[in-house]
This record gives sequence, C-alpha cells and structure tokens, in this order.
Amino acid sequence: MMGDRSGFGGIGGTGNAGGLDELNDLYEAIILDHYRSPRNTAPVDSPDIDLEVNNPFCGDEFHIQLKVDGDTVSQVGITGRGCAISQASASLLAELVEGKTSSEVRAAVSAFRRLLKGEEVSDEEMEKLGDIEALSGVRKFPVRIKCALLSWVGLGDALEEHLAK
Amino acid sequence: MMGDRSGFGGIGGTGNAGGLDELNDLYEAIILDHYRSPRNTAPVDSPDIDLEVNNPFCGDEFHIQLKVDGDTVSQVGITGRGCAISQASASLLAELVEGKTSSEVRAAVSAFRRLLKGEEVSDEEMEKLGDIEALSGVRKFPVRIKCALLSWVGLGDALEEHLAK
Amino acid sequence: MSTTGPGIDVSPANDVDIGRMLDVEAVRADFPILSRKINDRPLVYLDNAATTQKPRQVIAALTNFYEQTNANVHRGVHTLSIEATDAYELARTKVAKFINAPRPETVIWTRNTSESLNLVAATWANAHVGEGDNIVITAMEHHSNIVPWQQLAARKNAELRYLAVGKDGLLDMANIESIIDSRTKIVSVTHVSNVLGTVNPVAELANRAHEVGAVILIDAAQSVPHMPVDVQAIDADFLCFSAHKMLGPTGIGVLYGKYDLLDEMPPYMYGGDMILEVTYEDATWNDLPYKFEAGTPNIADAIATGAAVDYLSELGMENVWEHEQQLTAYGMDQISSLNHITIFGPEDPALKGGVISFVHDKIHPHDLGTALDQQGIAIRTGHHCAMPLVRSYGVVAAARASFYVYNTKTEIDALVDGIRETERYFVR
Amino acid sequence: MSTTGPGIDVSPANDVDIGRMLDVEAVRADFPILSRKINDRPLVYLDNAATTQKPRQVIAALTNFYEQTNANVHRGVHTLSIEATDAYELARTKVAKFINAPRPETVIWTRNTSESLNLVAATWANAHVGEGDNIVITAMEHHSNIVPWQQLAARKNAELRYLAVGKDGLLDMANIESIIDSRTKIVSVTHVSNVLGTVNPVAELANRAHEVGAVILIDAAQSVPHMPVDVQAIDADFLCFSAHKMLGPTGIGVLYGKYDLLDEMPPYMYGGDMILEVTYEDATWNDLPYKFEAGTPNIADAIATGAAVDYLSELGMENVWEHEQQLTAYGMDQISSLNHITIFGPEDPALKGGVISFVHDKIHPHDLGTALDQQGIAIRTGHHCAMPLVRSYGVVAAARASFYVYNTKTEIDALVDGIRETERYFVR
Ligand SMILES: Cc1ncc(COP(=O)(O)O)c(C=O)c1O
Ligand SMILES: Cc1ncc(COP(=O)(O)O)c(C=O)c1O
Repeated sequence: MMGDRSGFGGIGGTGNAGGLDELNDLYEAIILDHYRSPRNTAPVDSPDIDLEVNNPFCGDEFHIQLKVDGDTVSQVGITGRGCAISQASASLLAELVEGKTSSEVRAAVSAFRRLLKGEEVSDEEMEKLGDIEALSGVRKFPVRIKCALLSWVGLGDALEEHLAK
Repeated sequence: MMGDRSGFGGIGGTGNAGGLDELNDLYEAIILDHYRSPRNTAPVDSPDIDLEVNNPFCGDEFHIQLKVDGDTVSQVGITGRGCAISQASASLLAELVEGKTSSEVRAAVSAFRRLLKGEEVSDEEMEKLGDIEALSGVRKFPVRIKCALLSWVGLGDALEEHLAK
Repeated sequence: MSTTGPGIDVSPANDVDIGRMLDVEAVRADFPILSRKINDRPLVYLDNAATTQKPRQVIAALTNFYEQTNANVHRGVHTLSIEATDAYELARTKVAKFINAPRPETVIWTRNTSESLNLVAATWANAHVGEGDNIVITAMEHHSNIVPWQQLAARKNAELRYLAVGKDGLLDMANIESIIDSRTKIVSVTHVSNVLGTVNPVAELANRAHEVGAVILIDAAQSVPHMPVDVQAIDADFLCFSAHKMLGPTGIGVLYGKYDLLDEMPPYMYGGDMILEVTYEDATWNDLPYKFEAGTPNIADAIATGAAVDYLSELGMENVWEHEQQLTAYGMDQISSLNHITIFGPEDPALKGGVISFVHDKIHPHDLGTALDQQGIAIRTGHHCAMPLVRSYGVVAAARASFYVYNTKTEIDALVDGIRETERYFVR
Repeated sequence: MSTTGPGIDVSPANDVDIGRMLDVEAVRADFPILSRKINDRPLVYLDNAATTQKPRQVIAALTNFYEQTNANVHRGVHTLSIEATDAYELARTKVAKFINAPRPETVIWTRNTSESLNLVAATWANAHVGEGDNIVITAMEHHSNIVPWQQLAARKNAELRYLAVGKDGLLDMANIESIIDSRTKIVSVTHVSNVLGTVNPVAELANRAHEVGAVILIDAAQSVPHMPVDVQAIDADFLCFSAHKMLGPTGIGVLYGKYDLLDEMPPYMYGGDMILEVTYEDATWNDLPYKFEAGTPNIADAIATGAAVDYLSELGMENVWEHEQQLTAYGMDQISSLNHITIFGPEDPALKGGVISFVHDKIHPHDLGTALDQQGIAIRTGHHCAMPLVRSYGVVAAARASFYVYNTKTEIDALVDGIRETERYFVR
C-alpha cells in the first residue's frame, strides 16, 4: 500500500469506538468497588517478599508484601496509590493469590496477561480469574494496560525470584 | 499576507529570468578574455602589501601583491585560481588600481560594491570603472557576487590597513 | 501590527466577553485538526503546553517547500539550492525579529528547547563553571532545565542552587541576593512555568545575575509562544524555545544568545556546515550562526517556523496574550467552582499564563484523563516533566489544561461539564 | 518484495536498457517537484548526494499527521497523543526492519548523520578512548566523520589514523592489520563515499575491528538510501544515516547501535523523555531508545521517515541499486567520452554508487554549475564537505552529479549536452 496515508498504515489507535458508554466497560462496578475499598491492605508481619513497584510516569506506586509457606502464598498485603485501574487490579490480585500455590499464581498471571492482550484464555482459566474478568474492559484502552499489569508483573517476578533462592 | 505561501514571502530567488541567453550577460567577452589571460600576474619585488585571499567554500584563492609609493599604487601583481568571475574580477582590479591613489582605489571599490548590489552608481563613477562594467551581469546571479568581490574586498581592506600604519 | 487576515477581527467588539482582539472563529478555521472528532465528539484540545496544533499556513509552508524548492542549503550554485538557502535564512531573520534579537546570526536553530539548554550547558557553562562556583535554577523548572545542570555541577564540583517557590506559586524573590552571589556563573530560569503558569520576573533576575557577573539563560518554551518577548528588553544572555509549542513543526527549536557570548563559545557538534576549513590534521570553525549548526539543518521545519512566526505576528502577540488571559481567568473561575478540586499555582490569573494544573480528591488524574478523552477533551496528566515540583505538592501526578489562540470559553465549559460527568463514576 | 503500486513495473521488460525493475516514469509521477521548470527548462535534479526529493507519499505523511493526529508523544492518555505515539513508534519499527536491526529500541532518532556521529564520539568513544589509544577513519570521509574524531583524539591524547585511498579511488586494504591494531578503539568509515562513490568493504573492516576488540561505526549516509543494508550481516556496532538523503524530510536521522553498547553508554543530552525519575538532587535514565531522545522528538518527521522507508521498500532496494548501477555505468561512459574531463574515483561503475565527481580542464566547477543551472540542471560544485580528499586530487573544488530513483538516461544526456553547451564559452 503506497497510498496517501501510508505513513499511518499501522496506527493502533485507542481501539475504542467512542462515547461515554465505553467508560462503563472500563469502570465496572466491581472495579470501582475495589478502587474505593481495596482489600488486603493490612501490613504483613515479617513478610517473605516485600517489594515496591512503581510507574514513575503516572506516579502509581504499590507496596506488596507476601508470606510464603512452602509453595503457598499464605498472606498478602498490598497498599499504595494509583489510578482506579491499577488500584483495583492490585486489590483483585491480593484477593486472588492468598492461599494459592506458586504454580497457580503463575498460571493466573499468565492468563491475566493474555486476557489484557486479547489473546486466548480458556474457559477454565477465566473461571479461576473470577472477578478479575471485570478488568477485561481495559483492553479497549491500550494505554491503560500497564496500569492493570503493574502489581501483577511485580508480584509474579518477585515470587519466581523468591522460589529460585 | 497570510496566504498559503507565506513561508516563502521573501525568497530572493536567483533573479534571472532563465535560459542560456542569460549566460551571455555573465560571461561577456571581456570577462572570458581576462579569465583566459589574466593581466598583471608577474610577481612584485619586495611588495609593500602581500596578502592571500580565499573563499574556502568554493576554493578560490588569490595572492595579491602591491607596491605603494607614498599614496599611489605603483605596481600590482595578482595570481591565483578561481572561477571565471573571480579570476576576471581580480585581473580587472589589477589593471585598474595600478597608478591610482588610495582615494581613487577606495572610490572604485565603493562604486564596484554598489554596482554589484544594484545600488546607485554615477555616470562618472561608471566611466572610471571602465571595462569593469562587464561584471555587472553578475547582479543577476547573486550567489556569484562573492566571487566578483573576493579580491576587491581583500585589497581594499589591506590598503586601508597599510595606510593606517 | 497588522489588522487584516484570518484570525484578526477589526471590529471593536464582536463578542463582549472574549475575542475582542482575536477573531477566534476565523483562527479556528485555519486549523484543520479542529474539525476532527474524537470518540464521536468534537475535539477539545487543551494540551497546548505539551504541543500546539498547526494552522494550514504552516502545513502549506512544508508542502510548498517539498513540492517546489527542496534542496540542501549553502554552497549550492543551482537555483533550488539558492532558493532553499534564501528561504531558510529568511526564516531565521523572521524569528530574530519576533524576539527582537539584534542580529539574525544570534538565532541558532536547534531541535528543541531541550537541545538549546544542553548546548549552553555543554559549551558556555562547561567552559565557565568551575569548582566552588554555583549554578542557580528554580524549583519550578522542567526536567530539561534541571538535569543538564545537575550533571554539570557534579562534573565540575559546583553547587546547584534552587530559588524556592512559595505556597502562592510564585518565585521566592526575598533572598535572591544571597542565592545569586559572586560565585554564581549562570542563572537558568523558566520564564513561564509549564505546571503552575507562573510568569517569573526574568528582567529582575537578569539584573541580579549581571550584578554579580553571571549570565542568565531564559527557558522561554512557555513564554515566546504566548506573549510578546523582547530579548533586549529583558537583557537575556541566552533564551530558548521550541517551534512545536508555537504553531510550528516538531523537530526544531531556537537558541538565542548574545553575539559576543556565542562567538567565544566552542562548538557543540562538529561536521558539515559548521566548518570553515578541514585538513587531515585540523579544522577551523565557520562564523555564527553556522558554527552551531553541524550537518544538514532542518531546512523545511525552519521555513515552516518562519510561517508560524508570520501567523502569530499577524495575530499580534499582545492579542494572543490578552486572549489567553481571558481564557485563564474564566477557566480558573469555572474549575475552582467545582468541588474536590485543588488548583496549583497563583490564584490571580493576571500572574500566570494559560496553564491550569489541578488535582481532584476523588479522581486520579489518569482516570480523569481517560474519561475526558471519551468526551473528546484532550488534557495532559502526569508529572509534566517537572517531577520535583509536582511532588512538592504532595502528589505524583496532576491534570493540566492549557490554552492557545484557538481555544474558547465554550471549550472550558466542555471541560468543566466533562469533569462533572466523570464524577458520576467516582464521587458517591 | 511487493510488485504493485506506483513505481513498480510488473511487466518483465518495458525498456530494454533501463528501468527493468523500476518503472521510472511511475516513480517520477510521485515527485511533485519534478514538474518544476528552472530557468524555463524542466528540472534535471542531479544533486541527490546532497539531499533527495520527496514523493507525495512522504509529504502526505506530514500533512496527514499535522491535520489529523498531531500531539506530543508518550505519557499522554488522550487519543491524539496515543495515536501520535503509536505512529512515531511504528516508524521506528519500520526503520529497524529496513536495516534489519534486531530490535526497534536499537534505532535512535537524531537530527542527521552528523549528530549521530557526534553522539557516538561524545558518549561511547569519550568513555572508551584513552591516552595512547587510536581511532581509525579513512582518507575519504565527510567532514562530519573527521572533525569529531580530530577533536576527541586531541582531547584524549589519542591518535587519529587514516586508511589511505589509492589512485584507483579504492581504500588501501593492504595494511589494515598494522593500522587497525590492539590500541584501536573505534573504526569509523563511510560505507559509500559521497565524492568518489566508492563502496567500501565494511564487513571486512568490521571483522578486523572486532579481531582487535574495537567497535566499528559505519557512516551509511550514502548507502542506506541506495542499496540493501543489513546491519547484522555487516556486524555493524553503530551505523548512521539521514532521512533527507532517502526521500525523507530534513531534520531527522538515525543512529543504530547494538543493544548492549547503547545500553551501557551515558546519555548525550538530558531532559524530557530521556529521564525516568528526577529529584532536586539527582536523576535516573529511561530505557532505550528514550535515553538518547531528550525533549520533544521530531515526531512528524519520524513518521514521514517511516513513509519514505515504505516507499523504498515497495520499490525494493535491490531494484533501487540496480537502477542506479545502470545510470552510473551510462553516466561514466557518457561523461568520460567528453574532452577535458577527469573523473575521480573507481573507473569500474560496478565498484561505486551513483556519484560521479569530475573536473573540467577549462571550466571551473562553479562556472559549470551556473551554466548548467541556466539549462535547468542541478549539480553540486565545491569540496562536498570532504576538503582533504578533494585537495588530494590537486583541486579545491569538483563538480558532482549524483543519481536516485527518479533519474533517467535522458537526464544524463541533458547533463552531457549541457557541459558541451558550456564549453562554447570556455573552450576555444
Ligand atoms: C558520507 C556522508 N556522511 C555524512 C554526511 C552528513 O550528513 P548530514 O548533513 O545529513 O548530517 C553526508 C552528507 O553529505 C555524507 O555524504
Ligand atoms: C518550561 C519548559 N521547558 C522546556 C520544555 C522542553 O521543551 P522540548 O520538549 O520542546 O525540548 C518544555 C516543554 O514541555 C517546557 O514547558
């Protein structure tokens, strides 16, 4: 294609068709609920994993603490500040991983990444993600995907590192 | 004026209307003659003024030597290499200044500058410039004006400096 | 000042509230992008401090150059090269006139304000700042006017001093005499803050700098586009700005400097046009301004910058400023009438340029940005490349609306309605 | 390789001599400036080594950007900013693919080749070249690839070594083993000479550089526009070129570098996008490629460079090269058939790119340039920013005709006729 707009051929665009209605997809009730009342915000005593994740560009920052018993995440605390998406995503993550084995967490992080990228996620995986499905509206707002992923990527990496020790 | 070509309002352009005929104005017979057979190329013995002028961008370079007796230029030698314009201009200059007083040289340099810039030159001045009028075709080729001026500016400045000593 | 042409209203008052001097509708008609729809809504572009939109005259300058004149400049004897050189140098002359620079050679083309600042830090300041000397900037600088000085200070064992910003958003001028002292070599300050909008007293600072023998560099990225700026009246030693923030293209900026300062400075980059003569052993430098313009310059964008300057000159910079003052006053009024809002910077709109930065108690700036975008309204959110300043307000991000010649009160109303609409989600 | 679209001829052979792969007439129709008259004659543009003309697709990329998408990139959450960022990064990806760079982040946008060269000299080389080390360049470099190294060598007390150029216009490779030695830190060579046209054996030089632990920088200003270049196949550590010499806009160039080298390098300029975090005390750098892109980038011209790369890719770089080879062979043949002419550089057209530099015994290059311009023919005259090389031929100026995709044999005929016409004045 060498048409007049060839310089623009592959623009990703925002991918959303427009109007305020789209916002309903992004800010579902579940997300607003987790944003306003984040779960698992209590500090964890002598955590096995204790990390700060942040995105200096938007200022989101979260403090993630985990207790790991053998192969199981026994306790989670996540506090911080960020936009509705990063905040709700962190809260949903905390809720999800508590009591899960490392391989379950790994699987969840992988499925969540795929969900946001619009790649294939099986029904079984979807079911395990539970309420987190509410975040799939973020797909229509690609620039906000990094908000949704911030704590997930941090926690996933930290857990791998911890287990590798 | 805020029209579509406002960015171009003041382009000087080449100022020449076009075609090969214009070249006849630039390369008049007198100029070609001085280019092929430059005058006053013999070196001057123990010159009072001895200077090199050059334009590194086009590579023109001239070696100008003068003997000055009191207030009069008694002997001139100019050698060098350059385009037809700079070469002919140097040769015409050499011819002109020999035997002239400093104020006559000063007047000639001033008149020549004005001639090339398209400013007013009196009939009397024109007459004094003589064959040099042939260089007035350079006006139509503004980018070549510096070729025509190269040796004149150098010699004029050097003479002033010499006399100020 | 001309009073004809698009965007100029010669009738005394066609709209009693605004646009007395500027016919905004005529201006808007010159900007093709303003007819774009965003998410099915008309575009309301309020991100002008980041970059401005371009009128058709500027776009046409680019198109015309590439369709009719394009050639490399300097040293060419063919027609296109001569025309391109003339147009390129004419643009420099226009810019010089626009800021009242005494000579065109004192206008150096760079890529942007950031490069202009880096150039001065790497040449003049690198040669003049020594151990124990100090460099003075302010607490409200853009990163581009902080980091080059941090690096220089570290390299030279010099001190980097900050003029403080008060709670009122104004520069604390009380102790400039102790901060700008005999060991100060350069004072580098923003003319107008891109976060607070604050207009700083640059002439006064220049005065103090000169008293102690220092030079003053003015980051005019947010002033030259918006108000009349006269480098000689301010007595600026150096002054920087970017074309893309003043209706011009991306990729080109300006460094103005006093002739004698520029003339004694070492070059910044080497090659191409900046050279007079090269041998295998050595090289000599060309005269100003070329000494600072290595390689093929951004010819087309320089020429288009000339067109931007023409456009602004036609409007008249007094009118541009007046228009923005009116929008700012109206915007401050409207935005501050909302609940949950804190505005940063001077409260008095007369003390600031057309920039309103704010935070909302209940809505994170990014959520607000996304929600407004759904309504076609473009604002900027984040730290605005002024992290330390934004953090000093206890936040890491803020929302910012910033205005230009084509903005209207109606657009400010849309912004305010848009914030209200967003509150539906976030405020219970 | 695609075989549709303007400029591509799918029929096997519509012109037995030339244009077998490239439909030159279709290409020419894409270049608005080619219908311009110069001094009443059709423009014959043979100054392509200085800068090339632009097809409507590139001009349209600029216009479309400014009319529909313009915004500042990165960090914006509004639609225009997101679209602008995507388009800007897509252009980087296109350029990366064009030179077969392994990752888009290894493509840094600069202003031009000259800035790219200065960047490497001021960062990588400044950090790695020490006293007693040496830097190797060639005797046929452009000033931009000489002077930064002269300056660095002087500053570091290092040695600047030149690979010689033989009478045949080829690099003297006989003693590269002694010249590029264990103290060599960087070898910086032009891929194709802008004066002689010589294509240098850069892969071989890279090999030798790597043998001694040096890095190789390739000045590809005259190669990337004209032939397929694969940075991985050459094993280039750094490679530089300018968009304006390859159908793209002025004001933008590229520095390619191996990821690990770029990653360990200090920044060149500070501010804006190149920063990760700033406090009043200190700053940390962003990742590649942003670490090297301070301030608002040249967004529009980057996107237009993507359009230029698209255009060239559609034509196919093998076809571009083949076309120029045919023109060069024809041009060498025709020009050398004239009296009084000396051509510089390799005699065998297969050893050179589309550049023919020559002098005429009886006509000074500037007189020839002016006379040809009267006939609508644009060539370059002078030292071509390679003074030491041009002087080594015993002259201070030469005439140069250089070709590109839109040039034809007919235009070469016009040049030759033009020279003959000029001889009427100068040759008795
Ligand atoms: C071989 C070579 N290197 C470097 C350059 C400098 O390119 P630019 O002027 O775009 O920086 C040129 C341009 O003439 C060139 O031909
Ligand atoms: C005050 C100020 N200084 C400097 C800059 C940097 O300008 P640029 O990104 O064009 O280099 C900006 C742009 O945001 C600014 O607002």
